[in-house]
Amino acid sequence: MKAIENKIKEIAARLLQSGEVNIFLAWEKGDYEYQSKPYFARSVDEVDKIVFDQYCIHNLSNSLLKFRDSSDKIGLVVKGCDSRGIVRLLQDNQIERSRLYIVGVACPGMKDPLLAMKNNSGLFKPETEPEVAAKCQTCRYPNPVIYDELLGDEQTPRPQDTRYAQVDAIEQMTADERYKFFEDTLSKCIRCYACRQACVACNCRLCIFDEMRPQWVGRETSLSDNMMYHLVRASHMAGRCIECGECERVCPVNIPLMLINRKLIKDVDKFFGPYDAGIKYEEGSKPPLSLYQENDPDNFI
Amino acid sequence: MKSLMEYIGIEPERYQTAWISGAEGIKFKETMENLVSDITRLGPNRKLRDMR
Amino acid sequence: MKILKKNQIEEALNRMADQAEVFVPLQRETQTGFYPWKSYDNTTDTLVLDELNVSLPPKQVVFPQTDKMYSFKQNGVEIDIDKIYEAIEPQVVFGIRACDLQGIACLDLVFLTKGYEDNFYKARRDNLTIVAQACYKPGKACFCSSMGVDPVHPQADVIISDLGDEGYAWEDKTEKGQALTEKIANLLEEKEAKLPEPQDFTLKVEYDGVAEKLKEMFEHPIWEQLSEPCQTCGICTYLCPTCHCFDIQVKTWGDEGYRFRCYDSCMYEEYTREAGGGNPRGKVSERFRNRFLHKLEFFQERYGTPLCTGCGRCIIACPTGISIIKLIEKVKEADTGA
Amino acid sequence: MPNCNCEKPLVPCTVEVIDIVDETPDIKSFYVKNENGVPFDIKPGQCAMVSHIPVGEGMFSCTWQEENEYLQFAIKRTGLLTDELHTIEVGQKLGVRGPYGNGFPVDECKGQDMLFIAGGIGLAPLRSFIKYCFKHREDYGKIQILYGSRSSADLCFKEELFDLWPKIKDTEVFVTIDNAEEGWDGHVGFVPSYLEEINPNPAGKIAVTCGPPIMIKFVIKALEKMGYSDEQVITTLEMRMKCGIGKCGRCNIGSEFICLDGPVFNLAQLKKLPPEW
Repeated sequence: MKAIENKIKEIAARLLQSGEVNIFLAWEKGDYEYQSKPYFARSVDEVDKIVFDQYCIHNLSNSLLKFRDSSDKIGLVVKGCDSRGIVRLLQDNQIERSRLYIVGVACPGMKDPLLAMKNNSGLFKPETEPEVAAKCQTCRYPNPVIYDELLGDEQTPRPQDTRYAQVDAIEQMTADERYKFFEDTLSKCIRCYACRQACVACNCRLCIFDEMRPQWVGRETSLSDNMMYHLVRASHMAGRCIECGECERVCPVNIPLMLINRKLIKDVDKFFGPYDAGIKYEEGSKPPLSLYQENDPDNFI
Repeated sequence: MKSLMEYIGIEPERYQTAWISGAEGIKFKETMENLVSDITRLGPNRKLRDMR
Repeated sequence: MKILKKNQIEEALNRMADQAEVFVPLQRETQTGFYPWKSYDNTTDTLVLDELNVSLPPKQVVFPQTDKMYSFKQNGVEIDIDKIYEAIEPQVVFGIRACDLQGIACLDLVFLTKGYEDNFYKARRDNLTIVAQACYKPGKACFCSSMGVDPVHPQADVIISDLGDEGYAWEDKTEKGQALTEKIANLLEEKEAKLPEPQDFTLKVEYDGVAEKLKEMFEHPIWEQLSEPCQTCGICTYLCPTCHCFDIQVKTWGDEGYRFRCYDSCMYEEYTREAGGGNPRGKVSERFRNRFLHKLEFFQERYGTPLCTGCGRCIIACPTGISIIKLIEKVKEADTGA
Repeated sequence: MPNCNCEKPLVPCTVEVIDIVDETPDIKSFYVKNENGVPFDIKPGQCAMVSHIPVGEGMFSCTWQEENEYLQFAIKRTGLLTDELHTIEVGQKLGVRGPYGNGFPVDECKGQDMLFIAGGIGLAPLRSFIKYCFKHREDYGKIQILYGSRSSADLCFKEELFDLWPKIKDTEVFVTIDNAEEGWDGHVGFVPSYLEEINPNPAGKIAVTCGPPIMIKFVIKALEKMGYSDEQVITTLEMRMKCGIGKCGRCNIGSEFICLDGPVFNLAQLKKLPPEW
């Protein structure tokens, strides 16, 4: 990883020096050895702080949204999942490809700094830290799908047998059991909207939940408003979620959000598929739910 | 949508869509009658309600 | 010194819960927070008095996230406010730490001073008894001592101190505390005991002079820089024991409804957006700046204390690793041209 | 005087709408009262939270209080609440709570000449002060009123502007609209530039201004250029508010809350605050 880090620094310095980009998005070390954090380098002398280690889990494609109204040229480092985020943004017309210089890194799987922070915080009973973060355990695209330069050795996708295991388990329950499960899970939500903010597919300029005329979803932390929030958000993700798992990772109350997203991924794949969101960018291509075809199945609606 | 509602434990019959043209009066009638009978069979919805 | 044996804790809580809602620190499945003792379920919950603190702050005991204020009924053009919800049931918060208690002290300043007393807050506050646990072992993200909080001498009705196998030392400090002592009197043993030695903090920062310096830094480039990774989610504000910004909203069905207030977050774009479309804090850096200035400068100016108690929750939970300690250090280093 | 808000400051008392007057195509005046006449005593420049209870609440500057009779609010249609308010009819019950804020320094201004500069709906708060001056005409010197809006249709309180106020002793009224239009023979141009044309002498004068933020900024610049001191310039600010009592957080500028410590500030006070207004 150190070799990749050095290579990233080299590229960043080269791009910033030549003026090919004016911002380079990568990571720097946080306050603890188990914490890395997004870092925006703007000049060659800032490049030194860049790191690339096993805690660089954040999806930097989300940070591109901060620049959608600027004319900055941006270099950034993406792992496999993050690169799908870029395809998402390109497909959604949020940023122009020509403004990006994409450094792809074939990703061996990351560790979650938030879990490490929590384990060391004294605010939770420590959990055993898995070899790779939860979100990486069923990774299918460790290798970037879009890049200008590729670093690292090609990685093999992880086994998929457990990808839908939890979704399947829930589908096996009775309607009342399922409702009880989601009632328990979603009543924990504190409506901090971290899941939305961490999501690259949540790129609407005016989010439906911030819309006040009319107010579509109430702001109470009551079960009905919470459920409404999560169901509406999930529906907006259908066919668009790139499975980077950031929403679930950042949730401060540990709501298994990917359980809902994966269900929709599974359905979209079944009804419209085979389909994987954000694996290939073709100009003008749209996710399946943004298109109408006569043979579209009715039961998804 | 239907599938998602089912997933979180709402009976799928509570949400139905049908494509009915303005000229298809009979189909509209049948659809509505079926819907009403489905809902009557299910009884009042206790899920997703406000806690007042 | 009065001692409460550890195996008597549950009995003590049961007795307190007899006439009051008692909030205790629990790990409930994967989450930790203050939950009503009545809702304790040993299949999912563990009492975590022996842990450092819990993730969700206890501010909801006096200031719930969603707080119904009053209900109304309409009849044509007539409207009738028919019920005002004031919580007058006694409550006990058990095992709160000094940082979070300071959080409640900050909320007291906001809700009970400067011209208006908030009746909804006051009702809960007047009926609250606080049992605080002295903190002898600071955690990795703790820095309350830097923010002027004494972790072993919280200003509570009762202070308990963990003496290990001996049990908890129980010291009542106020009348409300004595009332609680009476309730569990026969569970307490009188015994000689020595309180533990407080351990040193690993995280420290010099806050002195920061508020003054920030006055000169409103337009400093530091805000743009430090806010870059910020995703403007509300985690830091919702987990903060002092953040108290709220929104007032209404829920209506048919001819009736109620108005409630709920937590709001200064990190949201919607927070200061005006009906006409303008927004004085539309940019991320402006909102980020306002949050930290409010904590470290504005509140200090207005109420004489910072709006940060050093609990460390925001440092732990920030998805992008933003740290208020780092920020204070950066402010101190910053060149203001003065 | 009844004051409904001392005990439960966030709970409104109900009032009845006794009259609604169209001021412009998107501004209406609402006259409200309860069985005591007014629910509370409100000073010029102070605000009240007006709520259409099932819809929402909004902070509005009181346009005029006729003692023991009614409160008047001139409200522009801009958002969810104001849209609803514009559909109600006389007889509707609304909620009000207040009074909030400091209000204009009506006593400190006594003996001075007054210059009022308003744009658009910004005349609504100033009108309470203007009318107060007229009511206590002997206490104030010369009164000049400069008012502008986008078009002639958007001018509020036309009867007062054109018929009533100019007839009052020692009073001048200047009106301008942003763009020329047919049938308008008055002044055309933005308020700040008209102000510079009029060039009112600062001696013994207090200038009070309210309008869109951008107008306020340019008016202040113009006044400074003309030699007005920071103490001679007063403005009333606006920000989104929810509680009105300095608790909910959003209307702060620095450590001051507009709802509680404002909305009225003089320029000397404003300059001590972060430049966020």
